[in-house]
This record gives sequence, structure tokens and C-alpha cells, in this order.
Amino acid sequence: MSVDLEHYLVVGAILFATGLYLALAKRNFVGVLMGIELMFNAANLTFVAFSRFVQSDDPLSGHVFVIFAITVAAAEAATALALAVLLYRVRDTIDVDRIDLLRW
Amino acid sequence: MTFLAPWYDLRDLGNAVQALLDRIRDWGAPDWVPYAVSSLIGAVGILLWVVLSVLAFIWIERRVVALMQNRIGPNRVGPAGLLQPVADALKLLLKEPITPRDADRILFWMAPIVIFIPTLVIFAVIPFGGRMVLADLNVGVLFLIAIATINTPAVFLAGWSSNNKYALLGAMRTIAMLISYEVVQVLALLAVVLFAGSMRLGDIVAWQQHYNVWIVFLQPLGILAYIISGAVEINRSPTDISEAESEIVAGYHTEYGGIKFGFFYQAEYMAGFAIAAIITTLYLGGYTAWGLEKWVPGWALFLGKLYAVFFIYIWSRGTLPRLRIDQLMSFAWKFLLPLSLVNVALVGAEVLVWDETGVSANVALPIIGAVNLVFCLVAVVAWARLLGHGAGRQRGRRALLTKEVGVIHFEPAEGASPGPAGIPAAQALRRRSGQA
Amino acid sequence: MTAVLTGLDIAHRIEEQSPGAVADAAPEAATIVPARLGDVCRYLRDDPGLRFEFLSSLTAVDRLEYFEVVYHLESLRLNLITVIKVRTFDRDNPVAPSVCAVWPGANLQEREAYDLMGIYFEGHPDLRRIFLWEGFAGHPLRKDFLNLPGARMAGLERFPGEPGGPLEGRG
Amino acid sequence: MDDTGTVIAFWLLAVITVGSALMIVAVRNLIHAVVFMMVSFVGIAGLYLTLSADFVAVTQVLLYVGAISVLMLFAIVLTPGGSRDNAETFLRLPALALTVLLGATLAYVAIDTDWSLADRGGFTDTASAIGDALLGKYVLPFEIASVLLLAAMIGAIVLVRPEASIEEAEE
Amino acid sequence: MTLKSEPFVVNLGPQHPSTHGVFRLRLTLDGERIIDADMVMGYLHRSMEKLAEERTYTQNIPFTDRTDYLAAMTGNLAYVMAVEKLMGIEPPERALWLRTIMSELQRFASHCMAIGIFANDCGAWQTPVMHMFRDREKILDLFEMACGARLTLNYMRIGGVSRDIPPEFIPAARKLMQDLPRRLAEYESLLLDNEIIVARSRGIGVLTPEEAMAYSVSGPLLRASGVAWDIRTADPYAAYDKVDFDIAVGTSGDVYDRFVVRLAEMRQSLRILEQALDMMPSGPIHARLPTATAQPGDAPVAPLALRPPVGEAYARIESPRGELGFYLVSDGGPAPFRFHIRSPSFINLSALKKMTVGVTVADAIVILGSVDIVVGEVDR
Repeated sequence: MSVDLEHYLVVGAILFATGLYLALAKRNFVGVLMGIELMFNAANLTFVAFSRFVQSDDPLSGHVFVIFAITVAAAEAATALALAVLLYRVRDTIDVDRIDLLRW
Repeated sequence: MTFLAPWYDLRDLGNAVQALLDRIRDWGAPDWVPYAVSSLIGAVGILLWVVLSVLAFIWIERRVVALMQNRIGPNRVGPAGLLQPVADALKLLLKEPITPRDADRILFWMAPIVIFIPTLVIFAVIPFGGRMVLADLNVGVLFLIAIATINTPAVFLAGWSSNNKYALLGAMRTIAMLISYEVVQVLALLAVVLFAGSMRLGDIVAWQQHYNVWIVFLQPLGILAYIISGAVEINRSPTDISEAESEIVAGYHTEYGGIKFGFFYQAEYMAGFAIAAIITTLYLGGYTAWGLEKWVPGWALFLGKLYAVFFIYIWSRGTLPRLRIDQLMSFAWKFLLPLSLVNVALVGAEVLVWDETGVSANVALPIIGAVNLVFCLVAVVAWARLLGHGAGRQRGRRALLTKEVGVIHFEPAEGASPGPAGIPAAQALRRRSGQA
Repeated sequence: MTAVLTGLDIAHRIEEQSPGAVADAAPEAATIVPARLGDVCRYLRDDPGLRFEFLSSLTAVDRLEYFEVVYHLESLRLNLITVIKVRTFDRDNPVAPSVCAVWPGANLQEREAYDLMGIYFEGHPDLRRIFLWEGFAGHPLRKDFLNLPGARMAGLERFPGEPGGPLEGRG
Repeated sequence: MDDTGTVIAFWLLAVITVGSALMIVAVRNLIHAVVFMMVSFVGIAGLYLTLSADFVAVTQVLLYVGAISVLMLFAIVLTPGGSRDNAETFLRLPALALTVLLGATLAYVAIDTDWSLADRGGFTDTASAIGDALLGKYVLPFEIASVLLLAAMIGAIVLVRPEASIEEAEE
Repeated sequence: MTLKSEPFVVNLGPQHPSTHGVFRLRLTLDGERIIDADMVMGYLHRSMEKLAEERTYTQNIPFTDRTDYLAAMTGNLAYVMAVEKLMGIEPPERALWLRTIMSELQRFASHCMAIGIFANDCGAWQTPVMHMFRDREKILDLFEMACGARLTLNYMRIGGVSRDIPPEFIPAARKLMQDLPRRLAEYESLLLDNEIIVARSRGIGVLTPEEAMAYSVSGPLLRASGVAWDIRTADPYAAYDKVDFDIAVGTSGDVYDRFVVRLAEMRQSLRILEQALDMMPSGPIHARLPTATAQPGDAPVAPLALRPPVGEAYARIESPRGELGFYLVSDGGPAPFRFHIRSPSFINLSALKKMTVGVTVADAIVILGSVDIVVGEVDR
């Protein structure tokens, strides 16, 4: 028995699908955010897997991509959570259902 | 007993393990057996050492602090109270594990365990001796930092799941502190990595051995920053605000009793040892000591340094009061962070110049050491002055005596106009300060 | 030494300042008409010859026929001390004006007097019980709080061996 | 990659990662969901290790477990009136359908495609190589990322600034 | 912690390491900042004022030990002075000097405790308080020598003191007087210039002189605000008019000044003690009391039945915590008709809310420590 690229890709696919479901279906702002982070991670996992298994001149570029992705995710999380806190302060809720007026 | 190494090999217990592994291999066991056995030996050895050290240091800390406080300390259980930690541990084990009614049961039970793991895992990458390292990762330094951050959510979970306001306050404080001081910690370690050119802890020790210099001499500011942020991480005074007894009872583990509290207690000591081990490895030459390691076992040197560093924390606990959270935060962000940043830049420049010019280490390292020492002293003093601290301004006032502000006569003033009496002291003082 | 302004002295001064404010004057203390208490206190605090800025003690005494609120005032500037009193005759609903506005330090002491003696201080910002819990029955420092068996009121009147004591003649 | 240790590790980690990802969907308590997310992140870090990407793995733990999860916990605690449950909106079924479809497609593509594989073995020292790449080939993205981080930081600070200080600034 | 969060209520106490007993502070917090503080007390309320109406004047002396149990001597003293004032008794000279010595020893011991616990509240883990205890113990030894007790002393009597000091008292006290200045210097160097203590206590809990007077704050708190008011000089009692000493005054009225004033007061106490030990006269220690005044034809009167004339008296002294006053109303009976304690701990708390609103929890603890309450005296 061996572990190949496909295994990692399937794990990545499942994670991505789960993340998508969370982002689409969850009511809570933080839940949505968790889904987004999970999708980031799924993508990162595939990046690293490709980097390890696939023919390339510059195999480590996958890792570099992941580093950038993590950076962006950190920035995104900080901003989004600041938004959540602000939303809560103004609207007293962080249910995405109820934040549908496109205004404060 | 051929697999036991001759006595001189005990300078590095790795040799003995190697002999044992060779023996196993000779018996024809499959390849993974020696691997598993060596891992097991390492893990069990580290665990045993940590637990025994913690027990010993509970006693030592209590005796030492008692000495600082004009007390005797534990002296009833066993000779000189030596068995006191054992008795304490037994007591904690036998106590009823109480879970508050409204606590989040699963997380409440999980938190002590989660907090226990990272502190233990840190020891896996610490080289206790030349070959006495469980897993010498090539990203060792980064691993140390990453593992230490796992503490943060664990503390939060402990505080949140207790459903106690003190616990939540303590958890919030801890997180704020840990996040702030992590930055300082990373910068301090970064300077070390710049010197050694590797994040592998074994390489860093080897670098210090090769150039025969401990990094502490090249990085006085770095070790100061690291010791302070280490104190924050293990909640030692003057930075023990996350479990400040006089303010928030016990912080995030207020609701924990029995063996769960024991876990926190043990984890705190272990984290202390971990910080001391990191300082020893990165700054104090690890298991080397200018050739002394040829005669004395390296692990003994390592442990000696580790305990000496840990003693600093005991000492500070017996001596210093506690800072307020905003003071501690501004200390991290306004004081340590800028200095550490400048320090990293300085070290980078030094290493670059050293590389470019190709000066021999005998010349370069003393110069770098001197420059950094001067920089450390000047920067600390100047920056403190700039921020409004420093000897003159922060000195304590003395109370003024009536003879200094003028004797106050209490005249029975029957219907008289306001004469010299109580208040004029304050007025006199205002005048004085107005003149000054 | 602190000069003691006797009740007669202080009553005289108050009367000069605001006639009709003094209900009674004795050597111990001047008794003020409750309605005028605020003005009188402000006068005592602000008058340059008195400057009673320090309310040393505020307490209440159950004199059986009436309740008495006792204010010990000190002037730290002039080193004076004096006592003024306010009487309230309604046993069921004793009311006295609050002096919190004049001396903020009266806050806790008025709460104490309310708690233990049951005097309602009108104008107090936050009049709650302070030592006993809300819902405690009665006010313990009143003389009739705990009537002992035999219709005897609390308080030591006679020793057992004394004339009138339960063990009279055997002491 | 067919040595036994790696295979066992992969399956273990894959089960942990996917299992806890599914638990994020399933659990009702938001804090528990975040905890499961942390477990999932740690599992992914483990998967990185099996891919001999040690630097990425450690960064994953440092940033996702140590920072982003904590931020989320913070956000939950700072919004105490917000619902702490992890319920779905009315879009639940469509989302489920879409998700299953997408997941199936992705998996099918992953399995069916003939990737140009090259077994070059694991990486040995990724940290220094990544460092070289970041400051060499990718220096422009690197700088842009740092600007992005700065912008995000300033943005977050501006967003949650207390109202009072905004008004002060406007004045 | 700068994020605005929901206000939430924390109960500091009644079981809490640094509320100095069973005292409860209900803090409403916004993050770490206090937006409202409410004191809840009474956990130690023993209704002493009511109990005292059931007991004779002499029987009430032990109660005064148990109000401010860290300064039992001054509690005794204020009470017996009130009774003496009511009855017009003049204690003999030696008793006055003994009272002075005991009060100053008590002040030193009490300030030791106050400063040690204050350092504890600042987060020093027991070390200063243990050092302070060392000296407090020596003073308690002296008390034990004089009256047999260490904490609840019950030493003062109406008209004098309960017993004369033994001959070994004066040498022991002198020996202690040689020690204490050195120790005091040690504390000053240990604590006064400590950066952390300075950082923690400077500019915290400031009371201006006007505020301090308006809130009826007394003792070291009042003096730290710059009001040079000390009953020992303003209205001398015992033998304070015969000794030479200074009042220590602070300049800014913050927590640090209170602590500095206490340290300086300890020095002055030593000064007073040295003079008092030198100047102590010999003679009787107890005045004759007008007790056994049997009316003609009466049965023998109980021997201790002090029956002060109808009237009222208010006596105040400078206890370590501030102005301790006793207000006694007599109806001519053997028990006080009304017995009121003006307790400095309680009244100094008036200003607590003023000082704590707007600071952080950690500051509130330090401020509470600087007020130096004894819950036995707060609740009575």
C-alpha cells in the first residue's frame, strides 16, 4: 500500500467541499469564516502535494505559494473578525441572515 | 552487559542508546524496531526527567522563597520536607475532581491535557547532549515558537469553559500577553538564527562550540528580551498577571481542583524548564562549555545551566511585585519590540559585514560582542529615558514632614479668620512644587 | 487643642445666620429644625469662621420618644469641633434630610443609620441597607427591636444582685 | 511514498483532518466548532509533514492554530449577545447539494487526471530554499504581501476603534 | 483589551485573596476598566453597637479589641477615653505614658501589616509581608509581656491600664528600638524605590485635599492628600503633647503617597517611642473610679457597676487607620444607652467608589490595599 498524489487531492477536495458548505450554509459570521479558512487550507494542501509529487523545474514554488496564502488568510481573518466585532457593535448580531441591508 | 557503553561514553547518553540499538539490530530485528525503541527511550527518559525535576524544583522553590521570606518552608514530610511535593501530588490525585455545574464539561476536561502536551513536546527538539536529542528538526527554532503558541488556545479554553469571570478575565489577559510577547520572542530568536545560520538547534549549539563563544555574549539584548518574554509565557512575577492571585484569584485555572489543577501546575513548571532549556541551548552554549564538555558529561552541563536559568525565575518570584496589564503590554510594544527590531537589523548588518569582509572569527566576534553590548546598554537606557522612565524621573518621593513644610500650629480659633492650620500644608506644598 | 464649639455657641451663630433654624440648644449640641438642615450645614461648611468641611461622624440615637441624628463636625482648618442634631418624632416613619450633597462622606454613614436605626434620609442618592440584607425585618439598633420576655426592653438596667435585679438580695 | 510509517501517518491524519472538518459542520456549539477546526488544522500540518514540507507545517501551526483560531475565539467572546450556536440558514439543502457535487467533481478530476508525476523523494531543507525563493524570485509578491498585511492591520484597527476616538479624530 | 466589550460584573469577594477579609466589591467592568463599583459589606457584622447596650462599660472593652483587630490598643484607648470623658476621670500620668507607648507600638505593627499587604496587593508574592511580620511579631511579643495577649489585647481600662508593664519590658523595648530603624531603612530601600511599585501606585486613586475632607477620609489617606491633620497634634490625648514628633504629609494624594506616609509615620512612631521610654514617670497606673457609691439604705452595689452620669461624650484618637471615635450616650445606667463607633476603615471607604471608577481591576485592588481596611472594623 502506498500514498500517492491522489490521496492528498481527495482529502483536499473533501476539505474544500466542507469549507464551501460551511461558508454557504452557516448562519454565524464566524462559522462562515471558518469555512473560508478551511477552503484556504484545502487549497494549500493541494499546493504542497503538487509541489511534492509533480514534475517541475522549481518544486518549492508550491511551498512559497502556501506561505503567501497563509499570509493572505491571516490578513483576511483579522479584517473579517474586526468586521464581525464592528457589526456586532452596530447591529447587535453577527447572524449573516440578518445582515442583508448592505448598510450599517 | 556489552551494550552498556564504557564509563566515558556516559558523557553522552546517546552513545549508550546507540550501543543498545546496535545490539538489537544484531539480533536481526526489523528496521523499525530500533527506531521505535530509541524514540521510546527518549520520550520516557525526557518524561521521567521532567517529572522528577518538577518535583525537585517544587521543593527547591518553596525552600528558596521561604529563605527569602524569613521562613523555613516545607519541613515536615520526610527529611527536610523533601517528600512534600510527593505528598502534594498524592493529595491532588486523591481530591475529588469537581466540575462546575455550568462549565463546558468536555473542554473543561480537555484544557489541562491540551496545555500539558506542547510544553512536553518542546523537549523533543532540545539537544540535551551531542546525540541526546529526540528529533533534531531543521526548523527547530520555528518549531519551538509554533508549539508554544498552542498554549494560547488551551489557556483560552480553560478560561472559557470554566464559566467563571475570573477565569475568563485571566484567559483574556493571558492571550493578550502571549500574543504580544510572541512577537518579541520571535525577534529575539531570529537574531540567534542569523548568527548560527540555521534553525536546527543542534547546529546552533555546534556553532557556539565551534567559535567557542556563547551567543549570550553576542546577544545581551536578545537574552534579556527572551528571559522577559519567557517569564510572561510561564506566568512568573513580575509578569504573572494572568493568574495574579491578588487580583483575579488564579486566573484561567480558578475553577480547577485536584489532579486537573495538578496538570496546570505541572505544565507551568514544565514550561519554565522548557524556557530555561531554550535559553540554555540558544544563548548559553547548550551542552558545551569551552571545552569542559570533554571532562564533564554534556548533559550535566546542560542541566546545570538549565537549573541556573530557572533559578532566575524563582528569584524574581520571591522578589518582584507585579506589573499592570497595560504596563506590561506597553512594555512589549513600546519598549521591547522596537529594540528587538533594531537589534535584528544590527545583527543582520554585522553578519553581512562579517561574511563580506571575511575577517577571522577571532577578530570579528569580539568586535560584534562589544558593539552589541554597547548597543544594548545605550539603547535600553536611551529608550527608557525617551519613554519617560529612568533613574531620576521614576524615583520614589519621600513624605514631607511638618518640620519641612513649616510647623502647623493648631490654634483654637474662636471666630477667627482662617489661620495657619491643617490645609496650609497642602498650599505650601503646591507653592514648593510650583517653584521647583 | 481643639476648640469645642458648644451647642449653645453654635446655636447662637446659626440663629444669627438663619433665624428660626435652631429648635433647641443644649451644651452638648444644637438641635436643628429638619427642614433647615441643608442650609445650616452649608453655612457651617462654608462660613469662613467655621469651615466645618469634615463630617467626622454621623449616627442616630433612639431616645425612645424620638430619634436623634447626631452630626459631629470638625473644622480641620480652624481646629474646631461641634455637634449638631436633628430630631424626628415619627417612630414609624422617621425621616431626616440627607446631608450627602453637603458632605459626600455622609453617604455610607447615612446608609448605616438607615440600616440599623431605620431613619429614612430624604435626598440620599442610594439609600439601601448596608450591613444587613435587604428584607431583614426591623432595624436592630432601635430600642424596641427585640423586646425581651417579661415586657423588658433590651438593655441592661440592673445587675442580677442589685436592687430590682432578678437575684436581689442574694448578691 | 510507500514506507509503512508514512502510510499509517497519512491515513491517521487524513481521518483526523476530514473527521474534524465534518465535525465543524455537525456540532451545535460554536466554540466546539472552533476547537474542531484547530484539530483539523493540526491534522493538515501533519499532512504537510508527511509531504516533507516541514517549514510549511510549522508555519501552519504557528499561524492557523496559534493566531487565526485564537482570533476567532476572541471574536466569539467579544460578541456575547450574538448566537453561540452553529446553526445553518435556510440555504442548507442547496448548499449541501452544491457541495457534494463539487466535492465529487474535484475528487473525480483528481483521480482521473494523469498528473505528470515525478518521484524526486522528499525535500531535505525547505526553510532555506523557501527563504531564497522569497527574497529572490518572489521578492515582489513578498513585498506586496507585507503591504497587504500592513493594510489589513491598519484596517482592523480602524474598524474596531472605539466610537469616541473616531469622534475625537473628526473634531 | 481596548476593544469595547459588553460590561460585565465581577464579584471581588467575599472570598477573595485581597479583599482583606470578607468584603465584597461588585465591579462592573468594560474589559479591564471599571465603570461602576459597589461595596457590599456586612459579612462580618456582629452588631457590636447593639451588644454593647447589653453590657457594662467595662465589659465592652473586649469588643473594641475585635473591631480593628490589627490595632486593638487604639480601639481600647478610644473607648476608655470616651468613658473617661463621660465620667470626668483623669488617668494618672504613668497610665497616659503607657497608653502612648502602646498606641505607637500598635501603630508601628499595624502599618507593618498595611504596607506588607499593600505590597502583596501590588503582586509581590508574600515577601514584603513576611519581612514586615518579623517586626510585627517582636512588637506583639512586647504586648504579650505587658498584657498576656498578642492580638486582642484588652489592655486599657477606664481610668488607666489593666496592669503595669513588667520590669523587663523597658529593656526589651529599647533593644527593639535599636533594631527597628535599621529594618525600616531596609523596607524603605526595598519598596520605596522599586520601579514596579512606583509604576503601580503613582497617580492611582488620587484624592485632592478638598475631596479627601469632603469624603470624611481620615488618617494616612487624608495626610497623603496633603492635609496635615493628625489628632495627636491637633487635639493631643494621652501624653502626645509632651513628646516631639512630626506629621508626615504626602503631596499628591495617590496610592504611593499613602504608602510613603505610612512609612514615614513608622519613623515618627519610633521617635515618639524613644522619647516616651525615656520620659516615663513612675506612679500609679490607675485612677480611682467613682464606682461604689451606694445610696444610703441600698443593698451593696455590684463592684464594677460604673454608672456614668446622664450625658454624652465623643472621644476621638488617631488610630493607625485614621480618626477612631467613640460616641457614648449614657442614661445613668450601668450599660451605655448608645454606643457608636466612628470607624475609620468604614468611613474611609466612602471615597473608594470615587477612586476606583475609571481604573483597571489591578488598580482597584491596589487602591483598596491603600485604604487599609480591617473588615472587623468596617462591619463591626
